[in-house]
Amino acid sequence: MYYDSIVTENKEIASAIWHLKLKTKKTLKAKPGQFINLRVSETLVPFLRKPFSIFDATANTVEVIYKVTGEGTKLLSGKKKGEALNFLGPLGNTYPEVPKGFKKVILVGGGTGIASLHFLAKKLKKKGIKVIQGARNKSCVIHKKKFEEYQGVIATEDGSCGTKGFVTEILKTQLKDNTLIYACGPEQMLFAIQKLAGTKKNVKVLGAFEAYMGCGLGACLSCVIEVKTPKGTENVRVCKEGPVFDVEKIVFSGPRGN
Amino acid sequence: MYYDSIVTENKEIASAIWHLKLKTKKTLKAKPGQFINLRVSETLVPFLRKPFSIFDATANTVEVIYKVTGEGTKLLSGKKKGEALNFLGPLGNTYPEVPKGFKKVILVGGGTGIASLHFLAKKLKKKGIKVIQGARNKSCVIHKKKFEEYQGVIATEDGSCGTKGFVTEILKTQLKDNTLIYACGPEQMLFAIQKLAGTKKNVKVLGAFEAYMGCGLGACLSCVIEVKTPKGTENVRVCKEGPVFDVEKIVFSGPRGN
Amino acid sequence: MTKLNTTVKIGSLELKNPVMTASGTFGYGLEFEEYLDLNSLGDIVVKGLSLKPQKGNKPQRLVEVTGGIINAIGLQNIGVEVFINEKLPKLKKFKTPVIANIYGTCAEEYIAVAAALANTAVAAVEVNISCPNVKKGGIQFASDKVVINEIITGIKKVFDRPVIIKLSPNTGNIEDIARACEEYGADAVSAINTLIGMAIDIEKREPVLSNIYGGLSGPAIKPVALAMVHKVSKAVNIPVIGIGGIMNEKDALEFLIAGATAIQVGSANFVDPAAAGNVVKGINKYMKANKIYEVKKIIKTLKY
Amino acid sequence: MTKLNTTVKIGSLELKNPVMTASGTFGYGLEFEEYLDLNSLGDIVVKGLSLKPQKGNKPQRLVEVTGGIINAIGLQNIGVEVFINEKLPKLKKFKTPVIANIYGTCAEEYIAVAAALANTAVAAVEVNISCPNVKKGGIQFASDKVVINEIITGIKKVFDRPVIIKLSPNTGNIEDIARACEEYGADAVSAINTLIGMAIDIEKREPVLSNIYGGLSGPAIKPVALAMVHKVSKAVNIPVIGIGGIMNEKDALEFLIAGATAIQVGSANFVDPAAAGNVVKGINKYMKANKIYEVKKIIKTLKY
Ligand SMILES: Cc1cc2nc3c(=O)[nH]c(=O)nc-3n(C[C@H](O)[C@H](O)[C@H](O)COP(=O)(O)OP(=O)(O)OC[C@H]3O[C@@H](n4cnc5c(N)ncnc54)[C@H](O)[C@@H]3O)c2cc1C
Ligand SMILES: Cc1cc2nc3c(=O)[nH]c(=O)nc-3n(C[C@H](O)[C@H](O)[C@H](O)COP(=O)(O)OP(=O)(O)OC[C@H]3O[C@@H](n4cnc5c(N)ncnc54)[C@H](O)[C@@H]3O)c2cc1C
Ligand SMILES: Cc1cc2nc3c(=O)[nH]c(=O)nc-3n(C[C@H](O)[C@H](O)[C@H](O)COP(=O)(O)O)c2cc1C
Ligand SMILES: Cc1cc2nc3c(=O)[nH]c(=O)nc-3n(C[C@H](O)[C@H](O)[C@H](O)COP(=O)(O)O)c2cc1C
Ligand code: FES
Ligand code: FES
Repeated sequence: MYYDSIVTENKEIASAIWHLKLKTKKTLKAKPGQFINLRVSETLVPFLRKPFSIFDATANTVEVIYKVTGEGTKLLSGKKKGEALNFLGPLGNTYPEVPKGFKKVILVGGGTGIASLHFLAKKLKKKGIKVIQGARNKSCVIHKKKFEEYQGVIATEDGSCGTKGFVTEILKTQLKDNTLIYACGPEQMLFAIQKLAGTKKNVKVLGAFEAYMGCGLGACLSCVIEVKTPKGTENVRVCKEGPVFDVEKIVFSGPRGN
Repeated sequence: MYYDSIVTENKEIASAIWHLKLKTKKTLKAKPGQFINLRVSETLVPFLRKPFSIFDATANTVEVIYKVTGEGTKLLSGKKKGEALNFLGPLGNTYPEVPKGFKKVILVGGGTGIASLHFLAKKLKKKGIKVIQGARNKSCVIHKKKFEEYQGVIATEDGSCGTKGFVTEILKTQLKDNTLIYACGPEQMLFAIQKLAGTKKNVKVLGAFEAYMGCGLGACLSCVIEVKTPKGTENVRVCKEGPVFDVEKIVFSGPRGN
Repeated sequence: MTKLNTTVKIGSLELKNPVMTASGTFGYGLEFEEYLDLNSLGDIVVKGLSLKPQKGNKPQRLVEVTGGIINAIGLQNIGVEVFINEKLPKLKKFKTPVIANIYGTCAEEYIAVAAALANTAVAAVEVNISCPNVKKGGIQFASDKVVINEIITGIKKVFDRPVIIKLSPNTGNIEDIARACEEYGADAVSAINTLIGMAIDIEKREPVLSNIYGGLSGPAIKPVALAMVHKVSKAVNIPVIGIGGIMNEKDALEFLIAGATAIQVGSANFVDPAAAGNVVKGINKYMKANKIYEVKKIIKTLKY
Repeated sequence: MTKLNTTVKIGSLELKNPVMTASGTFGYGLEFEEYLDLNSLGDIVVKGLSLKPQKGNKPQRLVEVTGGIINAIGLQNIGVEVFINEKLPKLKKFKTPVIANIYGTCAEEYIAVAAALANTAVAAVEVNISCPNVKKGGIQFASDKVVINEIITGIKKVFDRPVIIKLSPNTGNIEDIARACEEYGADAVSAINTLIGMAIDIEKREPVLSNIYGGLSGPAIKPVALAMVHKVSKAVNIPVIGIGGIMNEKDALEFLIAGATAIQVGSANFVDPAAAGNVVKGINKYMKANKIYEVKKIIKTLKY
């Protein structure tokens, strides 16, 4: 769906990481894992819309957390309260509900990947979950307070906040048989988690992937990811069949893919 | 020269016509007829800088009057107080001083062409001048009040303000032998004035021309205008040798040139 | 009020208006259903089809550049059979004709794809002899008149509706190739496909696209496309379909004035999924405002 | 701190760094004196010179498009004699070598311009066989190997410093032409000149440029230029000078990595008259940050 929204807040909440809140007139129905495809400019530069995971949403609001990495996000960070922004969404699939047979649920987010897990945690709240957030260092930690509600713990690469090391350091100590992991972050992280999952019985990793998107609508076939099939592999669209996949079924694309 | 300036005011003063005020840290020295070449965007769209005549200037301020005609001026109209804008300038030559032998001085401006004549009128003030402003209709008249200081009269095409018709209607009634006319506006207007000038003795028209500019610095040769020379004609640069020329010496480019 | 006549003809195919969608930028049409009225379009051109399903290139397949994108999808597609069985039936509920963009690695394959489409609802084929993103076929054929002749002649034997040849801009002689297409029996030509382009990741010192090169599209190529469409439309008498960086009705009108009988909206669909529909509306509005009641009075009217 | 070595060689000409200005976008250099230190540049390439002064095309000569401009200046210039007598003496006060971009309507004229420059301070000639904005010469030579041979051989006889051939992108075989230039004795090739483009005024139904077509430049053409520079640098062993849409040091580095020995800053000079100087500074900064002390360790290092 096509939404004309208004910026209600746009502020830097961590180092180069911003929290954007939008309100819409037309109502929307968003689910955790889904994303919006945001037009950040009135001109033709940047050309493409920019996809961002939904951090939170109600019938008339959407929030995203974004990192300033390039021209588009830089322009976005200049948007002021009251400015109009158009987005398409909610797009993509959602994190599947916790299937039967899992005793523990852990959410693992790396970098801005924590955004979609916030929305998920909020929805799963009652079910007793744990959230692990990975960040480069203290200044990159996102909404530490908010995540404490969900038993949030933090791993930083330099140890400046929480445990030192990657999220897998914490996960290692927490992982038990029959655990469902919801994860979002760099591909490398998702596969590291999948590897760890293999060390226990009945651990499933449902991961939200990123891919370079042209349209976000399933039309351009830019955003594909290689999925194992009975006959071999096939390329499926992150924007349509994803972004959430069973990580076990995904072929790691290695350093060349990104 | 290269100036980083700050918007101190940017407001619509007539129908689609805006008044922009900039302040600079570095001092500048501007003369009537000169222009600035303004970067209206942080991105590469629009690509070129946009030239605007100087409406007024002091050592640390520049003002321009612009009409919203396309993407660049539209973006410019969105600039708010406090935003940074970079410009090159002052560029081009100035209106020559009133030569000996002229008894009367009339300034004729069409549309936003009135801008550079405001600056000129301010400088010539003491010398007793008359300003004729041409506009499509009442809603397009620029700073009526301000021009009253300089014996400003107005011609509108539909007669909704001042005399009905083109500026030449008023000029006709005012024109005497030995008059110097400073003019700025559409090419057609400049040549209509020149034609009128021919009906009297010793009337000189010094007109500021516009031309599509690539660089504003004399480097690209986009902005040329055909000037009569003893040997025939040659193409000279409006941004460097102009924008002010003796209209008599210019070859009317007709409907194809603009 | 006088009614607008916006119909145009591409060979025997009459379109209710000159606005199509460009292959590869509009999926199979259905992805855009919620954003615009598919019935309002003159035509839908679907993603390039080959005989067998294709996996396409490895990611990264697309990258944004100033005023456009470079793509190297590599013609991933479901294959002509699956298209006929699964997509075409869904497209039939719309009144808008569907053009199949087809592609092969040799003349025989092109002809086989066209043959497979012969008894379907497909209204025409657009033959992609110009895709820069595949190893075989595609661009290498773009300037080979012998193969072009084989392809056109072969398709005309097995497929009785209009055959459109999509021209490559990566050549010094696009008019020449267009003239050859006309001579060999093409019903129309479309121009342009993407320009060969490249982007480099300076940190990794690697091409951004795994395929090294890709095809540049979007407003960045509009001036080039417009010049080529103007030249081609002077060179041939068959209809020319203008493509390249069309974002809105103003761009579309430039192409029509330059000589295009119809136009395709491509990368613009990514910026605004309603773009093609807006171009239709915009042209109608322009016609009314200017009291032009036949779109044919716009086509090829450039004064110079 | 280790000193940076940014020198590169174009034939026998050593440049202190690989950053040049593109012909036609930097006037005669002097126009930019107040915006940047002309001594900081690797080289200045001046506006195309012909044997006699040229008036150029009628206005409108230039128009802005998405991500760039289209120009049809038509090679207005003061002629080689006036250049030598009036401009060159002023340029001599700078340490930066000056390259003359030259142009003619036939091989003889090209050779005559080069001959006129033989005993001047000009460090090299860049031969424009690819300007799309003039009726004779220019682009029609761009793919004519016989004429190219004549021009190169002729100039080499009368002019003893490096001869650079500027290649046209409006061809399907730029590598082929580059190889021919190398074979005929060119010391380097530069790529690319502008792409043929067009814009139409839909209200007047006229081309915006009086010349109908013009040359597209600016970031819009960068992906095309980069792909061509990459291809050409694989095809020849002489240095390749990369041109096309370079706005900053990042763009410049892409070209160097792709295989360019030097680069030219063109339309960017209009956006920011200090652009070329900023590219020099930016490359130095990048080298220091990445501990690369020789610019040659960047050139042609693309991994793929
Ligand atoms: C489904 C999905 C959800 C996402 N959610 C978030 C989020 O919640 N918060 C957040 O900060 N970012 C998120 N991203 C990434 C975000 O879209 C990019 O960071 C953004 O588009 C960069 O735009 P830019 O113009 O600033 O950068 P560019 O200048 O375009 O690029 C800067 C860097 O970002 C990379 N990049 C560009 N586009 C994408 C893309 N589509 N996917 C991945 N990397 C890209 C480029 O390769 C480049 O290295 C998400 C991406 C996807 C596909
Ligand atoms: C020396 C000089 C002084 C000028 N002073 C003023 C001024 O004081 N106030 C004012 O409103 N305008 C002035 N102009 C015109 C102004 O530069 C253009 O209106 C502006 O650049 C249009 O930018 P845009 O992106 O909005 O329009 P675009 O979308 O680029 O074009 C809209 C229309 O404006 C015309 N245009 C574009 N560039 C120029 C140009 N360089 N010269 C003339 N027409 C152009 C186009 O042909 C087109 O028809 C001046 C131009 C020159 C050369
Ligand atoms: C992502 C993408 C995929 C494309 N796939 C095809 C294709 O399968 N077949 C084809 O003939 N053209 C294909 N094209 C080219 C377009 O149809 C069109 O010719 C080109 O993009 C120029 O138009 P534009 O600038 O409006 O996008 C593709 C273009 C893009 C951007
Ligand atoms: C206004 C203008 C004038 C030009 N004049 C010449 C010229 O005289 N000779 C020439 O070889 N190239 C000329 N060019 C081409 C540039 O040198 C350069 O090859 C081209 O603009 C691409 O680089 P850019 O995208 O960085 O501008 C001109 C370009 C522009 C924009
Ligand atoms: S982004 Fe276009 S198909 Fe997924
Ligand atoms: S605008 Fe470039 S020479 Fe005048």
